[in-house]
Amino acid sequence: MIRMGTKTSTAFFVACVMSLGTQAASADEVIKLGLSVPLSGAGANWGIGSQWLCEEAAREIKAGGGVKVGGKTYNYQCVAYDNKYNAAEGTKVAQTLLRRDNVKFIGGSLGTAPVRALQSLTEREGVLLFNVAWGASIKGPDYPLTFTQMNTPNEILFPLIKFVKSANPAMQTVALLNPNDATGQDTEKIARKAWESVGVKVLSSDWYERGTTEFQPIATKLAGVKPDAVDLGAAPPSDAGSVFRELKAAGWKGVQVVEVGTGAEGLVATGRGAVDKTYMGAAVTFDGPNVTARQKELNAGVQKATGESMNAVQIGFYDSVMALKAAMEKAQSIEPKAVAKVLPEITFPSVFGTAGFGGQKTYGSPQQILIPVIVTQMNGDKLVEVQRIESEELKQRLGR
Amino acid sequence: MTGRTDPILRTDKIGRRYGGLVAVADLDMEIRPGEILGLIGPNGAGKSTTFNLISGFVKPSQGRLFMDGVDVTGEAPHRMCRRGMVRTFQHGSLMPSMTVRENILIGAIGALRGKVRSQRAARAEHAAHALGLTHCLDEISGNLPHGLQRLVSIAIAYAAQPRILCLDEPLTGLNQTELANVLDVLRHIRDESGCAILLVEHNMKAVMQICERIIVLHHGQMLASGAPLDIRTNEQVIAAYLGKRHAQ
Amino acid sequence: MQTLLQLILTGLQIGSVYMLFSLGLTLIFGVMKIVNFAHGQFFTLSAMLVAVLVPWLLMQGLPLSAAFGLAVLGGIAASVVLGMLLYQFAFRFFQRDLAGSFILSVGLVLLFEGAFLHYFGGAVRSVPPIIDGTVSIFGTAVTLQRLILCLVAFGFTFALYWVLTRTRLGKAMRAVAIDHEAAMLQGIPYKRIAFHAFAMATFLGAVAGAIMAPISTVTPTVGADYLVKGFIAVIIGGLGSVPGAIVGSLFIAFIESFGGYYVDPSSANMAIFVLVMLILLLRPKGLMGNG
Amino acid sequence: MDKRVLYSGAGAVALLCVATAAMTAGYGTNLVCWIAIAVLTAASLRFVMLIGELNFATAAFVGLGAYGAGVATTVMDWPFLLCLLFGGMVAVVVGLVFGYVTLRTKGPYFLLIGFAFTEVVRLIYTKVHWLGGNSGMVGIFPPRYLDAWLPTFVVAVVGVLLLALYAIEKSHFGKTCIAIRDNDAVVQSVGINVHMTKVACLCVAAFAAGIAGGLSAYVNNVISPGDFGFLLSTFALAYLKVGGEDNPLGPVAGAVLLVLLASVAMGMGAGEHVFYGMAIVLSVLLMPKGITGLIQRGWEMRRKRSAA
Repeated sequence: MIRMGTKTSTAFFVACVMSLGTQAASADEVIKLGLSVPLSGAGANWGIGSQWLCEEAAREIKAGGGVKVGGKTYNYQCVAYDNKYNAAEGTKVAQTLLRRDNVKFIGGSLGTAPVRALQSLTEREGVLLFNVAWGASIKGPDYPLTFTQMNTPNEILFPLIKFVKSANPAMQTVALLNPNDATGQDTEKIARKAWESVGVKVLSSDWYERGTTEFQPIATKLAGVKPDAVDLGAAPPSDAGSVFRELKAAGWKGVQVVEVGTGAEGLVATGRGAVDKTYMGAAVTFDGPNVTARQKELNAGVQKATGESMNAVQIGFYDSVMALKAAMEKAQSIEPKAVAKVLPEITFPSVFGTAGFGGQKTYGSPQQILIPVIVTQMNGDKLVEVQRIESEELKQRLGR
Repeated sequence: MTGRTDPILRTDKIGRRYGGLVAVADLDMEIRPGEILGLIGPNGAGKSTTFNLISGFVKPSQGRLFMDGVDVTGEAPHRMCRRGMVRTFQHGSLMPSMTVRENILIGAIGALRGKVRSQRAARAEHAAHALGLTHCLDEISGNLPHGLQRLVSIAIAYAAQPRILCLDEPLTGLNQTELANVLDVLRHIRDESGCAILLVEHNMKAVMQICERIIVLHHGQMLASGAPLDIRTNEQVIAAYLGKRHAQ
Repeated sequence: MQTLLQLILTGLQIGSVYMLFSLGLTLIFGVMKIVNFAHGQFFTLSAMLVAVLVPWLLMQGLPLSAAFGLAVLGGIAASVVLGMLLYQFAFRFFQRDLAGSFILSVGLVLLFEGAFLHYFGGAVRSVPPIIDGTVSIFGTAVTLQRLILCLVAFGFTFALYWVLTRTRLGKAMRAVAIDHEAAMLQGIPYKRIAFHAFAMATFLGAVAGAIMAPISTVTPTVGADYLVKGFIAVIIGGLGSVPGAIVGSLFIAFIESFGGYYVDPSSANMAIFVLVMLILLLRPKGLMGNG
Repeated sequence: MDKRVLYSGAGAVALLCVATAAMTAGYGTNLVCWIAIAVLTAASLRFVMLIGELNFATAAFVGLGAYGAGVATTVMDWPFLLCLLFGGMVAVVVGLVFGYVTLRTKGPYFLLIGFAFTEVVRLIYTKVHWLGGNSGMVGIFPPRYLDAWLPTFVVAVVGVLLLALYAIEKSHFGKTCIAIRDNDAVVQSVGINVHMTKVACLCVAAFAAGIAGGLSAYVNNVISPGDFGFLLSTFALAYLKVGGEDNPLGPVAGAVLLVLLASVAMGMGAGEHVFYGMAIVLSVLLMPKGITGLIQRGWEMRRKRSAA
């Protein structure tokens, strides 16, 4: 009967192999934008929000008459898969997007390991890749089709920390804490440089595992180091909140920084009173005079989808779509290589106003989105924008 | 029978205590080639512990154990077996999910390490034949009636080519015909392989019938040792143990 | 000295929650001999419900204490009901089947994590502080809330102890844990005992979740961290042993608190895993495991 | 009987190789690779079940194989086959030590030691910089000449290993392992060194897992510590349970079904978890013996009917 089993399963196997081998996606007037994002686990909300923003951008473009290339009109369609934040799943997603859905443009991808997995395929198969991976190694002349769709520590940290220092001249020492993952490691390297550059001494730098729920011990340690400032680098807002709460309980007071902190909710939810006066480098405020109605709409939409307000990571997934439209119409082509060539030249309407791509100096090739760095600070449980640092390169290009 | 030749196994003041409780103490016994030896005693007299001690499943807390004059105290069970000491267990001494053939084969594998399949298979075949199990070789041993399962467990041990075959209550729960059959089988095994057989048993009649020598344990100590007749007439033994039964 | 005391207190506070969590695991294993990875879901569910209900009840105009009280009851009740359903329709058929029960529970974990994410969303929720302020014990600051949590946890632990050692049900459970066949021969209704044990275990998990909610972050995946730690605690202590679970939990908590301070949290995490292996090599059945 | 099974098995593998060779490179071929690798991983897990233990260190061994092959390729750039083999050997060596030390424990304890071991190994990757730390290793490519044939190669390797595992299982060594699962005391009492037999069994499984890891590294080109968490073992167990662990074809059936389901469920976001979890729960509830169990029962019924 085992032989019987062999035959049946063989037949079954071959059958599905065939059925899948003969799959082909139709490429009509719709251009698919692939997304590789976490849709489950701790990072789920980032992915869900990103997907919604991508779709929203697509809707907006459709309403605006679509993408006009060579007399034809195209529209975007976002296809998002869960990369579970690791390379293996990231590869599955990559293969599925490129091979099953025949995607030619990756509208955005999140998480260093999965992005690398994706990149190893996109560059070979000539697919244009937008990503929010922070490692500087992800960009460069070797990866001509890779573009970063949000500010990375490279852009954020130096201006942010310069500002924090100028606001708190008394500050002499800092203690760092980062999640033990790629994002954390990338951020920590630059953070050290940034703090040293403004003459603040780094007393200690610690790591914790993502998914940790108990922050008392590390808080005790940080408090024990007695730094003037505590910098939680790439810690997610909710973790950061817990740490600050425990720090307060341990009796520590000082300057609180979350360099790539992306939002107030998580911070307040877990930190409550303890997070007052915390500085963040990747969060955005959507109340206040200079906020456009469109920004309010987008923010409301993300809030509806995720229960949290829109953050800088997610915004990148809106901007990339807008950038694509501009680039395609400029190049009058829907060929990834042609589009990639013009991306550094065009400007486009990002959530933060007009933006472009550059970064030749830092990365050796212009693959970094140019949007303002926004320094925000908690005031009670409200997030307030305290400074907006425009990108010099963009200013020049716009001739301001 | 023989008894002149020097013993295969000898214990020297061997004993085992669990915390305060003394299971076996200062036990001196020996097993000679080809003899059928009975180990009896009331419950808790230390029969099982003795069994575990000489088969290496329990390390002695005192005394020494010799095989062929070599000190083997504290050797692992599988090493003891390789010296010819094979034992069965009181409860479920077989692999229930496997066929009788495979069960016995395991014994042969143990005995003929590094030998070719065919040799092992032959050995298993032989053991099965000796125990009269050839008719049910492909049954799943777990589904066999109790009597047959007993035979299988003996067959496994026999396939391992024992020089001393230790059987832990092989007769319990057998009906008269089965019992008679097992006794014949044991004699046959002994005669054909010349191995000694150590028997722990409650069934006095059977023990008296088959054993050439009997050791009586009581409170972990040797009470008496000798031919069935002497044991039957030994006052201490009667007092300690047999008396009750003889009264019936 | 000050730090030392601080670390010890921290250890006790963390340990108390692990304790509640691992007691449930050890109880289930002791009686049913199954490894229930879905135990974390009861924790998550009650924590989630508390985090959802408290704000809602506040909006209905209830005072905070009442709102919290009701929410806790609701959360625990829901978890226990869920537990009973899972027992009736699933775990009942997998008693004493390690692989079967394990994979079943893993399936349930995936199922519920997905469901929670769908119904509650991935947003981090939190419960407004029930009791604010800190007290100082020998000059080290401890948030009152954690202190109370700690006391509650220890309270339930002792309660369980009392149940297991004094009541008929408890004695029956211990009998079943030692040898269920013998126990059944003694006329102990194994099936019912198993059911009670499972319900009790889910209850403990739910309580842990409910009282953790105000001082921790509440997300659909919060249970996972506690699950791993709880399991290691149980393994260290010896599966099925109640004192073992307690010792194990405190042991881990102290490694976390001291390791986190003297080395760094991520290394402390690693140390825990290494230590559990070492311990099992020295004592293959855990510190207090009997069999 | 065994011989005939082996032959028909070899036939099936050959047939599959042809089928995959005939396929045009695309999503289908990737799917085939993932399925094949999943099958091998599950088979490795099943092999340790012969001695009655649930080996949750499987994920660790897969990881060691992947990193072994990865390092051999990217750092030492050895020839392809050597790298693959090296990965397997790394797993075996570690498995030898791990098994020798831990196989004194049993049941849930061994299961959870394996679990802890997996986590430790994963954390070590994240802290070792020349292994790429958290961001993992990039650029583990198979040689050019294999690019088009990779799926065929993977299927062939997996097929051969499956047959090898089957042969070992049917050998006296395999029988001894099963005997240990049934009643280790008896096995010991007939002069077999139970502990070392268990260790040997684990090493065989570790090799299979290691090769699976190496293959996955070449298929994915990128590996990261996160890939080799305990979830990997969990899924392997799922394949096994759904397929049915009593039958050597269990891993195949389970892996094929669940991987295909997963690729269908992909893009459901959170729904994917629900869908997948549901599949596992239902199949363990409804078919305790797995797919192969069902097929066998059906087959036997049919035979009875035809006999009557």
